Amino acid sequence: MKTAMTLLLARDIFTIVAVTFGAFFFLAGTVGLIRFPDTLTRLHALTKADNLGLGLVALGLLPWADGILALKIVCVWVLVQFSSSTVSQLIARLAQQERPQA
Amino acid sequence: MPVSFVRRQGRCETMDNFLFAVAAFVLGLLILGLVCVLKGATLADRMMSAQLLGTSGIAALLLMATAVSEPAIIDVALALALLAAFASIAFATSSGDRQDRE
Amino acid sequence: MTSATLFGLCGAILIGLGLFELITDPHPLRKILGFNLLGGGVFLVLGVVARRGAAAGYLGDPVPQALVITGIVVAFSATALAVALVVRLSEVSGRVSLAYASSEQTDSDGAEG
Amino acid sequence: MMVALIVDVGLAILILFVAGWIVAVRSTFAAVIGFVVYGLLLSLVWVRLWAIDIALTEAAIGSGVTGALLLRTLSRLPVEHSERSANGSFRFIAGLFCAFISLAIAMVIVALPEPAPTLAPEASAGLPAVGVGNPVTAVLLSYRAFDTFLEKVVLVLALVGCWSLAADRDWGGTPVLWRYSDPDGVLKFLAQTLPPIGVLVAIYMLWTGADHPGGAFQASAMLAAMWMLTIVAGLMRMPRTNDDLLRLTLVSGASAFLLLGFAGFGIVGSFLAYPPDYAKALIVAVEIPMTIAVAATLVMLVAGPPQRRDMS
Repeated sequence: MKTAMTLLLARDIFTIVAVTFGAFFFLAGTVGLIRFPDTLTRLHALTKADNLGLGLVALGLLPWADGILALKIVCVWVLVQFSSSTVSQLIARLAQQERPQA
Repeated sequence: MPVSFVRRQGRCETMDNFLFAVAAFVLGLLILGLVCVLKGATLADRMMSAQLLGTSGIAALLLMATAVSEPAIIDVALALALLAAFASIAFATSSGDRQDRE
Repeated sequence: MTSATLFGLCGAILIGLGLFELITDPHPLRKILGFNLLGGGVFLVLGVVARRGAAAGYLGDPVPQALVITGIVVAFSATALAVALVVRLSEVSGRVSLAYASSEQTDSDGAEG
Repeated sequence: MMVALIVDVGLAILILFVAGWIVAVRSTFAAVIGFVVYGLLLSLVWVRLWAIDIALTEAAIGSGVTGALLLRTLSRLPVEHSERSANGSFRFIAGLFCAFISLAIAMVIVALPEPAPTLAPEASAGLPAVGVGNPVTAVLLSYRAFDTFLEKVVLVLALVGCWSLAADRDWGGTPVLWRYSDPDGVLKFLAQTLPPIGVLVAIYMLWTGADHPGGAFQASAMLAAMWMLTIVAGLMRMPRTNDDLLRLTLVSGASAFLLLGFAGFGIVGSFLAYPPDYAKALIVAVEIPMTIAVAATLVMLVAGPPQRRDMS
């Protein structure tokens, strides 16, 4: 009984810690997007929010999901990884094109 | 095939409230990100903010899905992950087309 | 105040904003955006009616919900046709504005910000 | 729950903020970005209103496909800022008028009848006869199947209208989405990775739509987005508009529906009536060609009228 309680508590703490850290990375990404001096460093900040922010939030939610649903949550994160890395490349190229004009 | 519901057992309302609060926090950051879209000096900046908005929206959906125990919301997040990627790519590639013409 | 009422009021304001854009902006593409803004507001109001009609174990009345889905698809069709008309208009007339001819000088030489 | 209400208030503020931005901003490109964000926020609102089916539709069509349509259009129009009509008093009167409309609708919303009228029990009571578990799907494909059929016709008619705007020399030619030179093949990589997943998700949505939120439109918007991705990346060619297979696909959705409708006369005795034992099977059977047809229609609507008549 006691171990079961401890396990439940550990799960709650795991979720709270992971989700809080995830939210922190979203904050960091947003602040970076506002404060960083040029486009490429801002892009760097953005990818942190995409990778770690969403990743940690998804990780923290996993204990509450059963089998297939947990898999779906992981899928959402992996999909965002795929697309965000590609889009970041496209944005970086666009930034390079824009720079000489600016 | 049994549909996998988010597990209710052993969860108190405090956890739901916490997840909602984090969702509210991420949405609050969205406002900051939006200001970035509005103030964005270059096309690349605007696209980065839009990308961040997509990721934040997905994170908020995952959080809310768990908080209200509705697995179908994860499907919305999944669809959004794919379509937000498509929208970002459409931005990046079509604006390149636009610049080439000028 | 319940969430449903809150989003209903939000929809009401969206309808006003969309209508304003539709009336005042001479750029046809912006008029189309205004039309879609307005449409979003109307759907939201309908969605609030659906949410309030929660009964029989459902959290919303499925009939207005289905109406909104059909509405979104039809609004998209109308938007696509309108947009095609705008492009054709600019191909034929060389300008993209429905403003009166007096404000014609500000055409096509502005740079994108 | 208090915290949930904070989320809702935040969402409402955000959405009004974005809408105000779309109206106020001068650059049309920025307004289009704003509109895509507006679609994203609306789908969050739909989730909060427990209308998950609509949230999926809004995410798919409202944000994704409409965004692509507007961007394609922008790449075709001369760059131009929105010039406000100089007439200040006209704008003032228009603003007053719109505020009045908003106020009137807001008053109606506050005074909506209590208890709210609902058709949910009726929709629920009919479900066993239809055989599907998702009441929205039941409304769309059984109770109001005629509307859904007409909606397919509207989609095809919009496309006919769109094509008829082509110049005579371009008739039957190929529409153009937009061109992108992809020097590193980054886009190609994504266009090879995402579509298989997207097609899988589309099939899943179509299948799960019978009993859970999801359905045919959402699936077709997903297919359409994936198809456009491969076309922009240059992995697939846009079909010519006089291609027989394309034209057959475009009308197959409405035709399948019509066929089913007339079959209803013969079997059950009225238009679009399903025999009770096979209702679910028939609904899924008609949804499959419909999904493919709508996906093709969406892609062609985004691509617009044919632009060039290439020799091949």
